[in-house]
Amino acid sequence: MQIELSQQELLSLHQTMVLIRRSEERLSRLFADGEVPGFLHLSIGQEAVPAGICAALQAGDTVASNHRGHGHALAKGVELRGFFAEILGREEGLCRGRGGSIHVADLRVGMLGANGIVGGGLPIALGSALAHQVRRTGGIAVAFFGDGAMAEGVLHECLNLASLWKLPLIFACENNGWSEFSPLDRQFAAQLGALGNAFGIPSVQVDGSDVAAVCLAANRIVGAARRGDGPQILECKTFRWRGHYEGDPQKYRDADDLAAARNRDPLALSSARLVAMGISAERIGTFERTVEARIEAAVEAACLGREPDYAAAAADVYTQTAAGTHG
Amino acid sequence: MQIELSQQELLSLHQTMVLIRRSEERLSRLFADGEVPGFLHLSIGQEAVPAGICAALQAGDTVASNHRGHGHALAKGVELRGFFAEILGREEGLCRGRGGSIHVADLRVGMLGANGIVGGGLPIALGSALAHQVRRTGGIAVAFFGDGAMAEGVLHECLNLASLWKLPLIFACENNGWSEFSPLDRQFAAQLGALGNAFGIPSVQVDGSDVAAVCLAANRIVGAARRGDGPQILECKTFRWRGHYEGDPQKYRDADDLAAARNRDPLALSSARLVAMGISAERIGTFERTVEARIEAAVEAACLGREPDYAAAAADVYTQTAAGTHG
Amino acid sequence: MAEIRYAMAINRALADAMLADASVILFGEDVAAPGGPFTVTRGLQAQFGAERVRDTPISEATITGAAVGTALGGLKPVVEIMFMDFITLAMDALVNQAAKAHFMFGGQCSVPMVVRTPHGGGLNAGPQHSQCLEAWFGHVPGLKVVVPSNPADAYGLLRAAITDPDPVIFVENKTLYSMKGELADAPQSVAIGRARIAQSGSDATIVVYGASVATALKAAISLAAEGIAAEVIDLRSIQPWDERAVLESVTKTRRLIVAHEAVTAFGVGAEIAARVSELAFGQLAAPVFRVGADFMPIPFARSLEREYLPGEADIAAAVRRSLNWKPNARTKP
Amino acid sequence: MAEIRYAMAINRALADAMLADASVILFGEDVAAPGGPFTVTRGLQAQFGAERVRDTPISEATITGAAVGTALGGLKPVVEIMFMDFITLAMDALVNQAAKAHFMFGGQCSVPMVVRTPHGGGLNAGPQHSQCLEAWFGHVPGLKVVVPSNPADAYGLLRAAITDPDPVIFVENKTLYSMKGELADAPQSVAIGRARIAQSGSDATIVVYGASVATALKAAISLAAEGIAAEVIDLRSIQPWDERAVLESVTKTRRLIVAHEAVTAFGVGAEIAARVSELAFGQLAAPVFRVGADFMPIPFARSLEREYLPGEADIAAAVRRSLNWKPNARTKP
Ligand SMILES: Cc1ncc(C[n+]2csc(CCOP(=O)(O)OP(=O)(O)O)c2C)c(N)n1
Ligand SMILES: Cc1ncc(C[n+]2csc(CCOP(=O)(O)OP(=O)(O)O)c2C)c(N)n1
Ligand SMILES: [Mg+2]
Ligand SMILES: [Mg+2]
Repeated sequence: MQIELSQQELLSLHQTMVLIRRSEERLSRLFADGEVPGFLHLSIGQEAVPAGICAALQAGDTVASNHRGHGHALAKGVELRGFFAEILGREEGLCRGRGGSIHVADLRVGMLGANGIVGGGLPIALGSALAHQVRRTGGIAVAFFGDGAMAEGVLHECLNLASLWKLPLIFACENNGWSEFSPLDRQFAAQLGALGNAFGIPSVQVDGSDVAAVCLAANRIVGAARRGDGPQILECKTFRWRGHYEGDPQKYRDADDLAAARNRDPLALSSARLVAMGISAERIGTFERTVEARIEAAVEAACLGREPDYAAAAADVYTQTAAGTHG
Repeated sequence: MQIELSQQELLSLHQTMVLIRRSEERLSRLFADGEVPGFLHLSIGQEAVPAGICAALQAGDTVASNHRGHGHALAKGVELRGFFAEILGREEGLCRGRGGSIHVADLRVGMLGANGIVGGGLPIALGSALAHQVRRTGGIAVAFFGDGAMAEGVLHECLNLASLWKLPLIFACENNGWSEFSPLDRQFAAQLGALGNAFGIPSVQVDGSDVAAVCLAANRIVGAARRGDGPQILECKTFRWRGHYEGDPQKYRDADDLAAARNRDPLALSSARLVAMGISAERIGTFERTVEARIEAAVEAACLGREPDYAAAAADVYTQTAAGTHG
Repeated sequence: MAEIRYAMAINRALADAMLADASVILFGEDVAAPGGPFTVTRGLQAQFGAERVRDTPISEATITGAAVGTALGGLKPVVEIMFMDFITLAMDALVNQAAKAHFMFGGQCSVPMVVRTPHGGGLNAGPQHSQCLEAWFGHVPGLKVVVPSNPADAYGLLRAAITDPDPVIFVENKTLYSMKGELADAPQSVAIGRARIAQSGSDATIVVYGASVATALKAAISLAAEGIAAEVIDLRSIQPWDERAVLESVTKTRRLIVAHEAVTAFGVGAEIAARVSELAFGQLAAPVFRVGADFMPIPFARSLEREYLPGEADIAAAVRRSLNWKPNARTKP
Repeated sequence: MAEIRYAMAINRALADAMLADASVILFGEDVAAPGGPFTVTRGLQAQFGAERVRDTPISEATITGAAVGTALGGLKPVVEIMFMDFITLAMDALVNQAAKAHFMFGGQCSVPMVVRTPHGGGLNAGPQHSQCLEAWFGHVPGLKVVVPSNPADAYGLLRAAITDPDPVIFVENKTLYSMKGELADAPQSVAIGRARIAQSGSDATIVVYGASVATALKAAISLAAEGIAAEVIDLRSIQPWDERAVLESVTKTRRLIVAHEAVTAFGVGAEIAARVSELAFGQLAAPVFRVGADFMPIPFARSLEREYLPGEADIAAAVRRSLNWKPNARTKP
């Protein structure tokens, strides 16, 4: 079992986190400028979770996400220009501007979609895991969900079914302590690990701000799931830096909570580790600017995109087959 | 804390069980004769559970039941003639023949209804417990559910909410090992007690064939719930003697399983205990015949009942108020 | 050609689909080892193995949601919701996920899944085991809704539903399970969206689906005795429904009755009546009349349920009412 | 009289109801301490305490099912489902339990509960946060469905809904939350089931509810400029809906347009069109036309959503189409 990560791996993890952070910061500015329609939920502060977990996945593995899904999408490798174009509501968007931030999906890379329904992605991931099992793809599925989603009944149903069927499924909880404007202790009375225990599902808790810790844990449990050991739980303690949505005045949250969150900056921790390993701050900076340039290019291209085609959308409610829409 | 039951209490428990057993045997015959419309789910073999639990309740306490609800209804004291009349589909039925066996209810005695939806009674009981808490009635609510219902997501949601709100709610699981035609081990991967543990809800497992054991356990946890200690779980291991429904050929079940069930006859165990306490078999017999006579009289009266009034039913979809139906 | 029961026709369609396509899998409550509460899936686990035919716990939301993920994963799941009344527990998966994924993800994927579920009364199963809720799904873009009326269609439409790239709700009727009918030795798919003229006639059109087709055919017989030739159109699917076939018939008969077992108000008949009243306004000789259940939960007792369920006589009466309708007559509200 | 916003009118109705009746309690996701995602319940927990105003976990099925039990237990719960799209998770409690308990238990009890939930687009909230699903509930005997179009009605209908002995689905429209309107200093209940003539006119009747009322009124203004006097009827509730008021208007105008934001197919308009086409068949000078959303999930992008949502121009066009309709004209299918 791998117990540490190579310098190359750590750099790559850092890169993914920077990609997520800078993309979301860019989105935040675009939102402030009125360029982003609808709601925007940012995962700034939580980057280590998708970066660490998705690094442990293979191309054929699948992830189902939630409303705070940019990190999952980017870490799973969705096409960057299509990502921005979607959130900006353009025809060139991954979903042709029909879904937006809450529905970003790129099936080609196994990203089965962000989801507007809290808990909605859980059974979808379970079904995907079943497909992996039955088709013997060697792949596994990951369900990303927040601490707030733990209260939904589907979690229970999915833990049970995944356990009974020994599905290659990772329950990846991003526990940021908040469900919208309500703190975890008023939302959920159990520990996820204890629930897993009850269902015979092994679980690991990690510091979700430490990308190396997340990745090492993910490597272990992804390996177990892939080997046929059945479902696994990975709970990542993490911090939501921003409001529930962009524009949320966060009156319900005190300065200490916010400060505590900022104290555990996954990017800063990762940078510091890289520096300690002998990588110069300069090199890290150059490297970060490369990512920023990629983002800028993608945003620029996305902004030049067309308005989506209404007639094409209206004609695409059902799959078009040779025999016509109603195949 | 009470550690044993008086002779009087044991006799009364026995009486309730005999009431349930004989009533259901009578229903089984009526069903065979074509007198009972629809599906009929009998709880023969499980009588000790409702008898023991309801003996621990007060008149103002409420119970929400499931599809196998005759025992819960009878033990909670529903009016006997109305009970039979309902199952036979008569105007004089508790529900005026509109609900039948799966919907027997008698709000006057706190029986909030059998329920056709597996798990459907759980949030109803939870709401009832909330009403007890807010209105400071001093009452508690009980949700009766089967082992099959444990797989429904509402169980999880209700465990969580009941725990968060410290509701006076008893989760009473009748674990008979079967969900329709499927055995428990292929249906549910957890133990209820472990789930309770995860949510901080105390749980007790009892031999659901021993009415005294059920009653003593129920007394304890009902007391705790009433005192404000919050929700409690009572899991009763029990046996379903008959098919899932009357007419079920039970091909999925082997003779051993059935024999094991019959081996733990709650009525026989209770009789034996009464005899051991010095109550003569004769006295028990006389006493049982009194119950039978009550049942016969109720069935006879029910059979004489009228066909329900369609126009009255059609006019009663909404509550009639002084201002008219659409008050 | 051989005679087969509706339940067995479904069973055969499932078996043939599984033989034809290794990606078809089945799961649901008690469908595998026990063979389903109405014996529809009997023998399939023995034939296709425990990997492809699975019993699930009582978890409708997850069964249906898992079907979405399974479909996205390259399989063709056919799941069962034991009674249509329980589909209330699976609405998120159907409405928010299955129906929308193709559209909402910009056409990247399809969700080839089928939900089989029985509706309808007649068994005195009471208010929570008898509802006909298909109208809800007609209102949801992205879903298809099929309701076969006989064994041959049950077979053919189910084969089409399983092949269909999009989610299909396949509604069976509990009282039809024992219905016998002919099935070809090498039966074919029946295209979703094409109605069938169950009986030709020139005096009035009766549009029906599912179990109401047989009821309408009986009504047509008694009407024929009075010299009234009713045309009975079996819709077969209600989303999409075959507007063209209905309009063609109405152009001929100038009278339309829509009948179903579901509650009339806000039911499938409302859409058909509204649409035909609009498109054939100039051609209709009488208002479109709807026959459906009264606005009440379906009651338990035998006499109540009997009176509640729309029958042959109700359909025949509506046809007569249409034929007797006088242009200047005011129908009382 | 004072000016008040729709959201605040609801807030005030909740506060007044809680003051008037100690058995009224509120619960839902983020409704208590945070005051609701749209600030509708702001300040109520501070005023009435944490026992009567409660935040719940994200558990829609249990929130709604618990409301049934709470109502049976002698309280009058008002619960919130944060977006109507999430009501898919609460359908069992609403349809199988709340709607049926009074009837199914033989009239022994009532279920005085209210589910408040916002529907509608306009915020680019996408396919899972914008749906109008009210037609479903119109099809369920035992439920009432109310959709207020302005602050005064929001207040008055909510008071009536809370007093009502039966379960009421109270549908708010997200774009209306900021709408301003007059509210009496001592505002009264507004009876459920009675429509309101929002504007009188003699040339055509436009039946609408919720946010579409304002859209129809705007259409009426542009029509007036063309010399067309449209009568706009605000249904206020769709189950029951005020058939008499609609028929009276149609008797006068002989033309009917039904408009709503929900998808046209199988929508509320279908029931109204079908019913009026039947009852006023002889009186209608043109077919009943429906205006509603196209048959597709509500899309996200600004331009798509704008084109998707039925607007003033669509309603005006339907009215013109009705007025220009010629008895012998064949409308193309
Ligand atoms: C079924 C459902 N209920 C409620 C909501 C509204 N909602 C969106 S996000 C959210 C909180 C989710 O919290 P959590 O799962 O912890 O994710 P986080 O936002 O913290 O990442 C809620 C209540 C929803 N989208 N879906
Ligand atoms: C939501 C729902 N799903 C499925 C069913 C069909 N059904 C009725 S009883 C039952 C098994 C219930 O098992 P359990 O809860 O253990 O109760 P038991 O019958 O053993 O008393 C099932 C699946 C139902 N009534 N409701
Ligand atoms: Mg959270
Ligand atoms: Mg059981």
